[in-house]
Amino acid sequence: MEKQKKIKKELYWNPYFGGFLLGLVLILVFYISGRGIGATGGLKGTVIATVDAVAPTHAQDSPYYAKFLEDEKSPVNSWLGYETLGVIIGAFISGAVSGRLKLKVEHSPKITSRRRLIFALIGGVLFGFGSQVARGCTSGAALSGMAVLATGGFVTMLSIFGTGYVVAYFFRKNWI
Amino acid sequence: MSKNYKLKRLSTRRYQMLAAILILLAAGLVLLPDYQKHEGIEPQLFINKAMSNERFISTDIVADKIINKDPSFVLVDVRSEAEFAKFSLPNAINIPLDKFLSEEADNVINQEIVDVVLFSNDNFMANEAWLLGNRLGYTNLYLMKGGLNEWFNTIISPKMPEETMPREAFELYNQRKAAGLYFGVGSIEVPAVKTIVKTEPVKTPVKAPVKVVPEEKKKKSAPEGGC
Amino acid sequence: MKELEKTKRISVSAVIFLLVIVIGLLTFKKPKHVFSTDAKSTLNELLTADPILTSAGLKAMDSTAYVLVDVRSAYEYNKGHLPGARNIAHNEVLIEDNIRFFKNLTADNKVAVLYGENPNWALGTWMTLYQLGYTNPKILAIETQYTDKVFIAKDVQIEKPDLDYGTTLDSLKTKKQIPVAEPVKVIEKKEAPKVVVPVEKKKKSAPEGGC
Amino acid sequence: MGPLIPNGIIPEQWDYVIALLIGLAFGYILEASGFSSSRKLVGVFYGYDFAVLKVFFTAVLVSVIGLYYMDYLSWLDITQLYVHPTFMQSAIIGGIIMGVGFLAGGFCPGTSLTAVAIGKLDAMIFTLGLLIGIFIFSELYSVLTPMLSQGDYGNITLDKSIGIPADIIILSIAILALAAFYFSDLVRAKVKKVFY
Repeated sequence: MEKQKKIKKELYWNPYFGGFLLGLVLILVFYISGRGIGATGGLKGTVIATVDAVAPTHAQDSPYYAKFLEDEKSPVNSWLGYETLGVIIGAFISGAVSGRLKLKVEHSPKITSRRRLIFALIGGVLFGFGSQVARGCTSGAALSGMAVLATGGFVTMLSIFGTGYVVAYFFRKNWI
Repeated sequence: MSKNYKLKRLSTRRYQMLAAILILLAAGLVLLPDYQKHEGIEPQLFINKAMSNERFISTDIVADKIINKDPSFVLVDVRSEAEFAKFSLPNAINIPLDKFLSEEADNVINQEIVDVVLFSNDNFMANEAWLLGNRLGYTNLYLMKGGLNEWFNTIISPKMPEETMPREAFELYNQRKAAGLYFGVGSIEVPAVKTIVKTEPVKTPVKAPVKVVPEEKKKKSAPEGGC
Repeated sequence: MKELEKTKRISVSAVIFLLVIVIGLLTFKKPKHVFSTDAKSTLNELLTADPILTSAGLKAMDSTAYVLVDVRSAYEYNKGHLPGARNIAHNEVLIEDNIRFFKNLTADNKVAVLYGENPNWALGTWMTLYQLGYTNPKILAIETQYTDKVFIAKDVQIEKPDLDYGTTLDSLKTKKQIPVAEPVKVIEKKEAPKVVVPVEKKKKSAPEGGC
Repeated sequence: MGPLIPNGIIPEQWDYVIALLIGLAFGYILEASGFSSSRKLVGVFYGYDFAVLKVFFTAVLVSVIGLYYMDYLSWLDITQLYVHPTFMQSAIIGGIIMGVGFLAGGFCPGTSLTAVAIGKLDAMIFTLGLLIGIFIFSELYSVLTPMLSQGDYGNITLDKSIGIPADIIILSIAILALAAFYFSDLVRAKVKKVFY
């Protein structure tokens, strides 16, 4: 009995329940702030702040950084910056509650940790680049966009998942 | 084994119910009778606002604010550009009535930082602009009472009070005289007038007000978002 | 790792979600009066089709083609009003009878000629009516007053500058080259100095609470 | 009435507090739904786990239905909400790049942050990659600008761009999503189980 309880604690939520709550959070954020959620925005702020700290002249010259550095405020000190911080804290709480806090590299038994990490880096670079090209990631463009029926959200979502299914074959060794 | 099977049946039934709820809600949106929505405030509120006297600011107060360089307000001339070029109040900006609801004008009118005082020759055009703005729910619009006609009657060439009038009338008159002096039509000494005429460019009003920077605008519209 | 297969929580929350929406719909009342015309097209109407009707224009109209509407309060109306005018106070426009009245006027293609203390007040009513979708009201360009127990209605010109401001200001400035004895300390001396009024002004005092 | 902060019902100073709380809820839900595991996320492409599909579409449906009901009940003015701008070319190209990145890295930005929070090393590397990707983009910005600004449709919504009323679009999304849920369960039953 004791063991059963422990297993239950470690279980993930029913996906429909998770989706339902996520939908409520989206409604709430639109109702209160009139905008969607995002994840790359906070990271972009971090990049810009770092570039500004390391090479201020370069940051001022580049039209892209200058666009965000116009305000007096630090780019990290933004709505999305705080939201990103919240995401990390929230996930940590959830992980702590369910006992999932553990330093590890998760990978298929068929590949090494090293390979997993290299592919994670490549994937990260691609995803970061792509999210800027599309002006939003899965949460910012696809999820929040679709919640208000934005055409761009649907296009981005279809594009991400369509490509995913096309290239899934080539990456099968990494995952199955 | 059979218990497990039962559980599975139950859970399938539950999912069917949930799917039904979802479809029901989505179909509800389609089936709900449409009703027209409108921008801005409700008719009853609009009627109440159109009745109130709170929109008026007297020419004396406007003159006082201009002289003291009060940063909390901006004068908006809603007359045509030609009329504006001929004469306007110092530091007034020109938003002709036909451009009153345009994008550029929105920066000035639809904000919550400074009061916007509208004026035209009399009150009619400015009132049209005021009513339209209030219809859209803009909160800090005001009218200069009597418009430029009243401005000339009171500030530029105030009427001398009669001797029998109370002391206050004379004080007001003096105040108006002093204000008129500021606006370049002073009266006591010639040299003083000359210098004031030189320094106070009434004829060529500053088109861009120093006080309102559109960038400062507290945007009411949807915020920037995205990832 | 497995996920929870049980559906209790999602069922409960889905039912709550459904209930909230159903209760919301049940308690929802449609707004009774809705502005059917948006601000932009109202502005367009103001600019293109002048809503102003002068009293000369009114005389030229067939007397069956319009109905005079007094938008002042019933109290003011009872003291005096234009002959044949019907009283619909500005704040009573949304009353059912009045809405029906305007609807019928629109159906009969008659013009509701609004007047009040001055055109500014009539404009408020005009705006309300026009935005509610009644496209036929006009504003009569008159000022009404009740002085010495007499109801007076006089024509006004709207948005007409009293003076040519630019030139007036110039002439004022030049005229002041001639030193005028203009005592500032009027109160002390109690003199009655002459004021130089360069142009004879049409007397047009703004009525209290008026424009 | 709503949205509350743009309409000044809640003072703007609260915006950041709200952001933190929303982020907290967002992170908690993502983690609790299992999005901190890359193998669970990628399962949707190999048919052994459809949690992503289910969570994603349930969230979209609940929020879109909720928002439109709130708009109908005048609790919220849907025209005031921020609509993600549509740039057709950049959305498609960016989506393709992200799709490849998703399969290679196994995360998307939001989920990688939740995984970082519970100590997944691969997620940390992925997030580092994200930062590098954004940095590369920023450096190449002036070169990419002409391509990015093509196909600008503005902040357009689907009902306007294809000319079907929003409620019918929502109903069809709901039916499509339910069908997808049903078939995903069928597929999952057929595909070889993967334990992770």
